[in-house]
Amino acid sequence: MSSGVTGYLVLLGVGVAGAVLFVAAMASRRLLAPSAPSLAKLTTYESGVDPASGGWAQTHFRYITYAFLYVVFAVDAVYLFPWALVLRDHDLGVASLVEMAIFIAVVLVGLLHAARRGMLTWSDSAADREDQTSDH
Amino acid sequence: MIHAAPPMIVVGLLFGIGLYGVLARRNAVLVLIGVELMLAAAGLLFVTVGSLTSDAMRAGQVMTIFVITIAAAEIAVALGVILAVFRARGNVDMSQPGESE
Amino acid sequence: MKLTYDWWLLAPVLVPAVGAILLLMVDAIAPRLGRLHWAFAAVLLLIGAGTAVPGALPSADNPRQTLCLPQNTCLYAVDHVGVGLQLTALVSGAVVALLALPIRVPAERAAVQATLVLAATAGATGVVAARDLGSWLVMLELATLPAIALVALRARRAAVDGSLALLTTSLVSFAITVMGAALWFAATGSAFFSGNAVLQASQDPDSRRILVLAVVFIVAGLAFKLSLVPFHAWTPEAFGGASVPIGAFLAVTSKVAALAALLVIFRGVTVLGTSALAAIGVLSALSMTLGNLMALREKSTLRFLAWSTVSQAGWVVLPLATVSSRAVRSAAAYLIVYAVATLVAFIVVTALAHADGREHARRLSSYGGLLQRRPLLAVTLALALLTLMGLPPALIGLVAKVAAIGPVAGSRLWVLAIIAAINAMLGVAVYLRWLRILFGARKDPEHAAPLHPVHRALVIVGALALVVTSIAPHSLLQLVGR
Amino acid sequence: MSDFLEIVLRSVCVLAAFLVLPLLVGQTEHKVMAHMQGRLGPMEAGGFHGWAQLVADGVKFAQKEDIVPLAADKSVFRVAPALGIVSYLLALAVIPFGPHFFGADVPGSLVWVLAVSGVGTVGTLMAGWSSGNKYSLLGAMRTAAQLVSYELPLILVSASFAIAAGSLSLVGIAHAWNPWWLIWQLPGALVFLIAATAELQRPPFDMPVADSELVMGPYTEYTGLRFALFLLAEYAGIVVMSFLLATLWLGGWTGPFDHAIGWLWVLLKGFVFSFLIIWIRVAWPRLREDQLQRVAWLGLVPIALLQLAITAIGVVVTSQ
Amino acid sequence: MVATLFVAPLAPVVAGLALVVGDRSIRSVGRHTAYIVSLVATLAALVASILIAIQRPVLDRQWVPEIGMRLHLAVDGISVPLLLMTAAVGVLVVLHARHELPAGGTPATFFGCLLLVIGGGIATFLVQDAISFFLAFEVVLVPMWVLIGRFGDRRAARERSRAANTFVLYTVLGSTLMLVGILTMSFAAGTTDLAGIAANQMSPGKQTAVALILLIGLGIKVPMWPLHSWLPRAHTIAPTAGSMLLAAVLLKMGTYGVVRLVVAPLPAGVERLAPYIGTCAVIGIIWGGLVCLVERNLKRLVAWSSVAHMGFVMLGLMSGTTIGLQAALFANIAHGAISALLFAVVGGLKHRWGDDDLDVIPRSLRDVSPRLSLALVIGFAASMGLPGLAGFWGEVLAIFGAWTPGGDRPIGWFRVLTAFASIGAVLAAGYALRVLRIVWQGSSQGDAPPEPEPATDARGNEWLVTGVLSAAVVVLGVIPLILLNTTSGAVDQLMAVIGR
Repeated sequence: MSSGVTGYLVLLGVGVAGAVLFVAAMASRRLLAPSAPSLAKLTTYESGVDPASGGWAQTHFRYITYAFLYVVFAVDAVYLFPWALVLRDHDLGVASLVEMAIFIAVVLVGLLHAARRGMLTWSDSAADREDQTSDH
Repeated sequence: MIHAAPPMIVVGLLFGIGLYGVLARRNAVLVLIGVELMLAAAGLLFVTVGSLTSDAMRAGQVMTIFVITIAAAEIAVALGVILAVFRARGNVDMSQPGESE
Repeated sequence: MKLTYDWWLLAPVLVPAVGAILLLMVDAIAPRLGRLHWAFAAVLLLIGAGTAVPGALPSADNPRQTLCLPQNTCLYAVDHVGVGLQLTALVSGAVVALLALPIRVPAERAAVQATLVLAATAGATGVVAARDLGSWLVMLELATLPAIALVALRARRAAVDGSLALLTTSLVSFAITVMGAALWFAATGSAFFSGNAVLQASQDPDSRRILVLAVVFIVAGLAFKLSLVPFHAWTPEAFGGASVPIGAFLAVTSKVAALAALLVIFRGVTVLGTSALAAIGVLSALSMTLGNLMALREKSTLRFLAWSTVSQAGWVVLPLATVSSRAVRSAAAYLIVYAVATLVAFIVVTALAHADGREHARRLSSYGGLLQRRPLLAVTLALALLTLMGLPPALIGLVAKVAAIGPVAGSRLWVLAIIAAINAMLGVAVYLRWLRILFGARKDPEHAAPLHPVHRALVIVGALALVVTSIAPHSLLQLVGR
Repeated sequence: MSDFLEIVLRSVCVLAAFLVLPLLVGQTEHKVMAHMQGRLGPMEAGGFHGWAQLVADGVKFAQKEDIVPLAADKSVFRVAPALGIVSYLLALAVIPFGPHFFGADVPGSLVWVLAVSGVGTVGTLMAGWSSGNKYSLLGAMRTAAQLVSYELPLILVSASFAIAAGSLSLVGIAHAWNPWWLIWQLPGALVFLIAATAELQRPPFDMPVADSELVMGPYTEYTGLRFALFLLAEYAGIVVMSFLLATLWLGGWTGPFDHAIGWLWVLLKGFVFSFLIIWIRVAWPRLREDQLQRVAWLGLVPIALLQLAITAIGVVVTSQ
Repeated sequence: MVATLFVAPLAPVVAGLALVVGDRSIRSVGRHTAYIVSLVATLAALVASILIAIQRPVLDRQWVPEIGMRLHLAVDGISVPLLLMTAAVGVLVVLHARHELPAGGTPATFFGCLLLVIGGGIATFLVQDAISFFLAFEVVLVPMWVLIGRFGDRRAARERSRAANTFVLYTVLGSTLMLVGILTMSFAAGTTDLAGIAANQMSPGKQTAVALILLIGLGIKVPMWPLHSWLPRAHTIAPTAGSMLLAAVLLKMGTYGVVRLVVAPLPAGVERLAPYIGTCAVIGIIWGGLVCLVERNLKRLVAWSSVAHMGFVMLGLMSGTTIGLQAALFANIAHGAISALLFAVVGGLKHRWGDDDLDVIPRSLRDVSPRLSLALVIGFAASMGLPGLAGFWGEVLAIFGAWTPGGDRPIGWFRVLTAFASIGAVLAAGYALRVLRIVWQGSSQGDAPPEPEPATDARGNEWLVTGVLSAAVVVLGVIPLILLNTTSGAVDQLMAVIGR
């Protein structure tokens, strides 16, 4: 278990095992489960009424701003993990702390601004508000 | 240590696929995905070279993180623009020329 | 691993960057300030320019470096050319902010736009001084992404189209650039643009091949941003769609960033010899020619300016087809002159658009008889166009052309030189079109308001700038050192 | 050869653990909920307090007909369940039950766990999208929103633990643990617990599968064994998250006689958290979607960042 | 007396700018004021030029170091005559413009543009720095463009703008090519000073390349066949004053440029290209002559004749002999005077009869307006190269010089060329006589009686202008030595440099 690669190989093996599990389960189902498809069964379930207009109906997607925020923040989290390792270093510790503080602060300003501008309130009005630009 | 060849091959594949996506697809989102693939290729190349060369500053790895970050920023802007385009046009097809005021 | 810090040297980058954050905070605290933010932005940018001035003095040592590592490789270095570019970027950013000041926009948008302008300008000033791959890439992108958002933020249909074009091209270009950077790193094994690493790499044939590939990638990627043919497609779309001040921003500040990025690479690869740079010559020739030809048949002002930008970009990179420190200076000099002239042209267009309505300012034909209607605007615009033509009385433009052709003629690239000469003629033809209209038959808009004071002031300043620089070209050109 | 054998053995052991532990949790949930609500819960199956209830359920599921709706995106629909289980299986593989007692040792196993456990949610997303059903689509959308909102605090506090330990591997973190963490990292632990619950779409954060309005959300169209696999994945998720928290906050195997019974401690601590997650489900009503986002962005994220600051400062102060 | 160096070019330029700009922005300037201002400016320039010619002051200092541009003003035997002629013609042009002011814009703009052109011309002949030479070269473009485009023939609006644009585009192309050449040479020589460039000798191959580029560039300006096509168009459309300037100043810039930038610094290149350029020159001579034989439009006829004359000049320059060079310089000046005169007269006629077609000129011009007809006779006689008039010496000496070309130029070919050139001279006689006959005895078909005109004959300024120019033509013809002596010294120097 010394070489660094074996760990990953084990993970590979585990993955395979998972796949095997899934396949085995499906096989067992194929053996045990009956199969008598009928149109009634195969139609989309909408609480009993007949399905209206295909399944991928245009639903207004309110979460886009959250998606943005996530992209911004989660990627900034990328820096936290390397930071974890250098923080104890004597000549980098304090400096890196300050830098990270600045970094997080900047991101927070962004969050603050977004919150202040109502991006986090549960409405899409912020997204497509009527704009009265004088046009040029 | 891991041998250099396999990652390089992956780099080539990723970049090629990404480039293909950029050139072949007209849907902005798919182009974006293609771009991300190219960026991933670049990042992988960085980290591979970084792990091969003994650099005191770990430049390769750091660069990879930078690339990831910038890519994320790009996605944020790109999604915003694409959303706006979709609102304005109802599709995100780039092949149709925009009427320019 | 300790870094040295020279805050004064970093100020041109830090002031706008910190300013952007401040603006956001101010807006979050006092959300109703609206257009006042533009004023803040302009002031901040001018302050930044002020901090850059000391480096422009001939006495300042060259280059000035900071963020130096123990084994004195520095991450941040500005020479005279760099200072010149930084000043151009900052001042142009400030002008854009002032241009946008009188334009009515929703309160929350003004703040965001101002922030974006600040951020992009910070990126432009930063990429000038970046001396390692990391900061180079980050700064380059910092200069680019906000521009896309700025175009998109107008939220008109055309703006959105333009921003989509701009977005996709710049994303692709960035991906290519990053790949180039990665190859560069693979070839040189160092993240610095230091000449000696490149030198070592260029010894070994394999890594040399990789290096050339890297340079090609990077040049291609930057060609997108410089809107050189055949990577120019986004330019007319974006210009036509964006609001006029943002158009100015794209035409000037972004170009400064792109050229600065190119110059940073260029310094490194001079050891590779002209083989890698032949590409630049080709791009330059193509851009000049196509840009002029398209501009000859363009009816919309903004798109006209876009095509002119394309052809001028060709002129800017023309000297870089040759390997010499002179080439760098010439390119920078031409860029600065182009920046001033284009900025003035945009000022006039913006002022007109604000007074007579965008629709009116957008048609070239509607500039008819501007000389009678608004002599000030007409004369200023004429000066700007003459500068872009490179004809007296706009001496500065002429000098710029001389500077641009100089290295090419010096290293006897006859073909390129002659193409440039032909394009000088085409360019004159292009701008004469507009000039003739100015003096031509009068054409009034349906409703005409007086110029906004800020715009009037800017126009006057711009005219003065052109006149002064034409009388004493030295005053402007010494920015790039000698 | 011996390497290969070792790899196979470890994989099998992990698989076994993966099949056993979730069932235990599930059974516990049945009984605990029942008793909390003044019921008995399953009593028949297997005789003693219905211990074999879930096994019976499994068998039953296996016998049910498997329906793939006509409207569905068939291939995606079929594969979706696999993602959940595989991801949590991979996550479980690196959780240490002792200094040398774990499935696979990889450097930076914490990052690994965070990475793969996120994939499980994608499985749900695929399920909802591919079903071609409005409920499922809505559920998938909510899943996505929930993922993006709660992944963040989870990562942040995990980072905080990593910083506190100065290591990215779970083993290293467990080694670096000391009792002060109980207070020092308390906010982080709470954030982690809540975020994890939300990640798993457990009540009160089960807006995506809100059965009263969305029937079963992404799983509406699923029947039989595929549905069972989703359930399995959910409980496996509980297990992974609980044991992860146990390792991060309670120092995993550390405890009296840990050289002998370290694994027992891990199990114990893990099940404590599992119990908590179950308890939360019983105790709180479901949150509305907007409340969900509010909690995440205006509650958890700031707390997590605060925790980060505390941790970092603490580390710097102590290490100087 | 360095001040004169500034006064000569700046007086017209500043005054011109003041007129153009001030007219719009401050208050509209009346016709009379504009006239007085320009007259004063041009007179000042003339006086300054004369002083310069006498005292030969020198000024040399840094200007724009970025592109190595120096402010080096001085004159020598080659530039003095041109300088004087430009200044003098400037005065005459202003006088003439007073008499005949074309419509199309405010008088201030017209005079302003005239002054700018004159100033640019004077500057061109003053500067001793290659790049500032190019710069002065460009100064005249925009004002000339305005002169042709706005004040040109009122009858043909479209033709006007076409002529103006053709002029500008051709010239810009030419001057940019010239710039390329200049930069190449100055890069090789490390200095932009004309003398320095001339001192530095490049390898013959490079010399040929640079010389080719320069000759093409300058050939457009001269104009040299086949790059001449802009000239007739521009001349036909341009107002009289504009035509005079065009012929007397702008074309001279071209030939002067050839002397300074090609003949002096690139002897080897010139030697290699001489046969071809000479051929082009001779073709130009013949071509111009033939066209003149059939051309009925007087202005265009004069324009074509100047194409022919410039052919002689180029031939002389290419001969590479002292005589030829002298001849070229002489012919240069002579052509300046002659064509200025002709344009003045023809412009006058056109002004009177609204058209300059030979047919509309009524029977026997001499009866209608003896003075004009006299001037016309002198002009055409000179341009046909009648001995005793200015045209003669230039052509004869040019042919003479080309008969025994210097260096190792192919003698045989040059003799052929000279033969054809003399045929061209004969052609010139032909068309000149044709015109004169018509003027003398009226047009062949136009038998309409002369309608009474209030002021048909030249009076006042017009008479003054034509008189002075005719006198100049005669004087140059009778005692050519005054000119030849001034140039000889400089030419000998030049030949000495080339000879080595």
